[in-house]
Amino acid sequence: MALDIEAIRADFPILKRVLPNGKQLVYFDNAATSQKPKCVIDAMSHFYEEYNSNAHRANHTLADEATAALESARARISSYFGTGPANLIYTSGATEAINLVAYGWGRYNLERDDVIVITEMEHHADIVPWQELSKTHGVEVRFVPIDTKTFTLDMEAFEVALDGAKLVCVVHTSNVLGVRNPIERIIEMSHAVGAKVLIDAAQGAPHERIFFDSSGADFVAISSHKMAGPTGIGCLLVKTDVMAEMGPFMTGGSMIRRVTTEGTTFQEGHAMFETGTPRIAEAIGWGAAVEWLAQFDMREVHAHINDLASWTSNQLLDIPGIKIYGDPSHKDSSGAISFLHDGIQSQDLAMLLDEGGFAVRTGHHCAQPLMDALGVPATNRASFWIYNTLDEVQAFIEYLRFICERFA
Amino acid sequence: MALDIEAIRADFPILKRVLPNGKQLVYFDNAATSQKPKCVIDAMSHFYEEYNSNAHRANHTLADEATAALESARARISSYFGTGPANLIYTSGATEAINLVAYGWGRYNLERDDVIVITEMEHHADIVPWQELSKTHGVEVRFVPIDTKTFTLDMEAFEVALDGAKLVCVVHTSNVLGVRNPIERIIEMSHAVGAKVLIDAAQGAPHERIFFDSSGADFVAISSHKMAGPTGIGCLLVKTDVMAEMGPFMTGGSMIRRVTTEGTTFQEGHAMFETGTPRIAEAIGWGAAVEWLAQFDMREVHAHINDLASWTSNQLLDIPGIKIYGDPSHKDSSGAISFLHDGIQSQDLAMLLDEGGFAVRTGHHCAQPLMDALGVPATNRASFWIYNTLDEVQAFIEYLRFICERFA
Amino acid sequence: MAEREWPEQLDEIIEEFADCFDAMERYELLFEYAQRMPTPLAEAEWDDQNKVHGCQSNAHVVCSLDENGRFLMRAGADAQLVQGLMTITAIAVNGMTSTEVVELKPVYADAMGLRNTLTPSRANGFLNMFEKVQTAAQNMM
Amino acid sequence: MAEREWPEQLDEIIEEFADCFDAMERYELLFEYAQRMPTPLAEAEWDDQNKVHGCQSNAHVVCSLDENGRFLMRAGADAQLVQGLMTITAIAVNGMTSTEVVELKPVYADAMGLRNTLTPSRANGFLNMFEKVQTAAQNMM
Ligand SMILES: Cc1ncc(COP(=O)(O)O)c(C=O)c1O
Ligand SMILES: Cc1ncc(COP(=O)(O)O)c(C=O)c1O
Repeated sequence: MALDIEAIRADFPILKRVLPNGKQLVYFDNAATSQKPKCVIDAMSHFYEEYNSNAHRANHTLADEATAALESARARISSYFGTGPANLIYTSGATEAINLVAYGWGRYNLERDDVIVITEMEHHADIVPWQELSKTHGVEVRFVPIDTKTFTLDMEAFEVALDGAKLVCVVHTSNVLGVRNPIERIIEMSHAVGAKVLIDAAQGAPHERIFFDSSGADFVAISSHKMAGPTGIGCLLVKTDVMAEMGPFMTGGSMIRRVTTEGTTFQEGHAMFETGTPRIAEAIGWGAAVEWLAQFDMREVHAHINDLASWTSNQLLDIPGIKIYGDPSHKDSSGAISFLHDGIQSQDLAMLLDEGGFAVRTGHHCAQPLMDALGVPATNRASFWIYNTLDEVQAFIEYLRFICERFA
Repeated sequence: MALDIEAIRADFPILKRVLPNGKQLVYFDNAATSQKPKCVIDAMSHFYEEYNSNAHRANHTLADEATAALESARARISSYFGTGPANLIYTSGATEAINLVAYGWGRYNLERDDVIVITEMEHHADIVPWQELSKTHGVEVRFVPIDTKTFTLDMEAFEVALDGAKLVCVVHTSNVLGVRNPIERIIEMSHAVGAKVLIDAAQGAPHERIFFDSSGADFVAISSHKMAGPTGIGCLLVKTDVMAEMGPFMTGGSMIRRVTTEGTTFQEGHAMFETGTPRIAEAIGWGAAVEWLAQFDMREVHAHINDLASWTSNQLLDIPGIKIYGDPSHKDSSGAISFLHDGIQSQDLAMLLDEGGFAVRTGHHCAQPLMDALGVPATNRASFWIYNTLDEVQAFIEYLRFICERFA
Repeated sequence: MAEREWPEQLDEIIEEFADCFDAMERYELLFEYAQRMPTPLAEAEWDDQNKVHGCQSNAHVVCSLDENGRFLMRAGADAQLVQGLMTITAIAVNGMTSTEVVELKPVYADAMGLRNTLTPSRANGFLNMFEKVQTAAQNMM
Repeated sequence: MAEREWPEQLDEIIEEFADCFDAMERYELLFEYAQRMPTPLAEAEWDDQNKVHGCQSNAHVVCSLDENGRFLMRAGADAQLVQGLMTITAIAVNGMTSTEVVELKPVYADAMGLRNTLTPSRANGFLNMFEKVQTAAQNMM
């Protein structure tokens, strides 16, 4: 494998962290948020220390430098996602991106009884905005079930649900199961019935290159903080012709062409959806993150993570009492491993793992309908990223065996 | 004066900046955004380098530390603004805060023909959301004019406009004129007719302490980046009983109590309005900014800025061809000085000032209705903050005299 | 002589915890105590009103006075950690007067060496539970 | 011998700018050129279509071919900086063939020492204006 994991680890200051109890941090909560390389942290400090200024309408040097950095970040990020700067709308994250589709496209293009198809596997961010739209605009929300044996989307049920659909919203990769959905087929099938497609790539983007233009998707929602970038920023990618169908969502400065007491005309394109002072430092940080990521072949990154997840899940299945929800060793899996022990309650297990220095997430993972489908209230979830190592997962399994023997 | 400006300046790395043309930066664009002290920049780097993690549902040490930092920032910020943590809703800035009032309160509480009173002095952020609400919900938007001789709000016209008002939205301090509006009287008069009051304190908060609870305002909108904090965060302060009248705006994770395929129940209080991964680093940075600010008596800060603005505006009036819009030497003024030279176009003047190292803003300042009232398309604006000095304004006046003689 | 900071019946328990070799042993002991709740609250009785807020796991507490006017705390949680802490709290407060409960301080958790092993939010969960018990006692005074 | 990078009539102007003592003197000269636009575009003719985008100030350009098929650029701006740059550009392109305009490079601004004094966004405004002229020429070929 070409990835030099030790060199990669050296880029992340936090990976050297020793916890208050003296244990070395082992960070397996990557599906919640990734860690940040030094270059990302420094890019933001550098902005604040050298050229912080409000951007746009630049008529002094600092404002000009800030604007240039902001725009070059947009160019870099959009190009990383295989599209142009005009197709990228900055948001505070994937959640706001999906809300932007609901308010900025749904409100203007959907009518009573129009059908939105979503799945049982969605994150709450891709469920609640549609339920709200059904309250305010009378649209119908259909949930496609998952097959609880294979932990994959029931594609037959999906086909049935598509009947009459105007919008299909599907998670690229499940944050709970690690399942990577067949989004290529989903986009094709949805377009065949004339439905627009929104892909929630909050988990997908950190694990594979998203090539927006060639994907054919109408909307893609992404968060920076899960892919080495800072909190507080994300984006919605939108096809050019679909963007033309959208109307204003949040309004105020910048997104306007002319404001009078009589009324207001708006900017066109992505500018219509970005109002207020831009998230300047955040955009610069995310741009640096994307530049950092671009040095790697994401297929190699995926293979590395997949190796860790396969090894770990095989070992987990060997520990009596442990059940895995999903198929983390599947070649497309993101490597998120949701599991439960039948004798140690999930919060207790989380605490015991934390005592060993292992950061795993525990709870419903903002996916209660999926939890309901799985018949559990919560899972423990270990999720890996580019900087995790075989040593770490070995130590994890060893420690977990010890815990299970001692506490179950 | 008790403020040690040189010591204060030492906290801001950017103030040492030398521009590409060799000139020392003189930053007079504070109304657009303030600079950040080192402790704010470091607080965010420290978060990313030591304990970055997604917050809430904390079941490992890092998540717990991040959550504690996030919540302590909320406590610190809300207490700085004279209210409790439950009355603060984080937003991406003042613009989103005002949109939150429109979507989260207006949509649920206003009906066709209900009256919203705003002023000609508002920033676009406090105009366009109301014009949008008038399109979607048929409310009437009334603009209170300014007196173009005194550059203050026409309070008689305000009283007339109040008739039948349900909501009054007024800027605390104008970003163009520097005028500090009589918000105490405005709140009293509005409440007397049963109207709720939103104060846009984006410019007010950096210049005086906002004591939300005792102010009586129903909503106050604030941006972090104008008061020593980072970009990407701000807040809406809301009275407890008014918050109870609000309904969901953006939806997704965290703000829910229970999500099922049948429907969703929401959290109560501020939690209902905060969805998605929090702006963790930003909140921590803003918390540090507020802690930094809290060491000063804002009345002294105001006096310092007011001194600079009074001196500068008096000198400006002495330069032939220069006209000032507003009364920057008024004791309540924020010190923003909007001016124009009748022989040097504003963009040209901006460029020439930039050549001298002076960062001033030039344009319509997102206040086109005010520009229309003033009868100009744009102004040059110099705005000061805590770290500006008499030396700087003296150099500014000297340079400006030179420019005017040479280019007018 | 300093005043007692916790009821006598906790002395032995606290010693037991203090004697633990490490955090792991303490957790083990706590899990054992979780099995010995003297006054359990069955899951069927769990509702929103008796829920302890600010806990990751489900924790529920119902307080009352017995026929002799003595405090009685019944409690249940799905996590052993919480259940263990509630067991020890129940051992402490059951049989007290309401006034004694109100005057009790949650320092026994520190003495057990637990506050150091608990992350702030878990410590906080414990304090929320403790506060719920004290508020109930306050209302019974 | 290198090919000419700009039309002859700019030689003298470029020298004049290059001889300037400092940025201030260059701006002064540019402001003077702003007064000498050979082919002005009156404000009454400014509209959205002839607007140069990406400029802070209002800048407008209309291009055509004269009776001899020679390129003619008329331009107007409210800022002297922009007007000055447009004047020099007009001096360069007026009278050229469309092909010559398309082949022209905006390097004369560098030779004048202006690109160094212009911030990126002002340089960008200049390039947008230049591009608008070239696109017009392209369409006339
Ligand atoms: C008076 C006023 N209101 C609102 C805003 C909008 O603030 P932000 O861009 O931080 O959302 C500004 C900032 O320019 C302002 O000056
Ligand atoms: C699949 C999925 N969608 C959406 C989100 C929401 O992302 P954010 O919280 O960054 O808005 C998440 C993050 O947890 C996620 O995993």
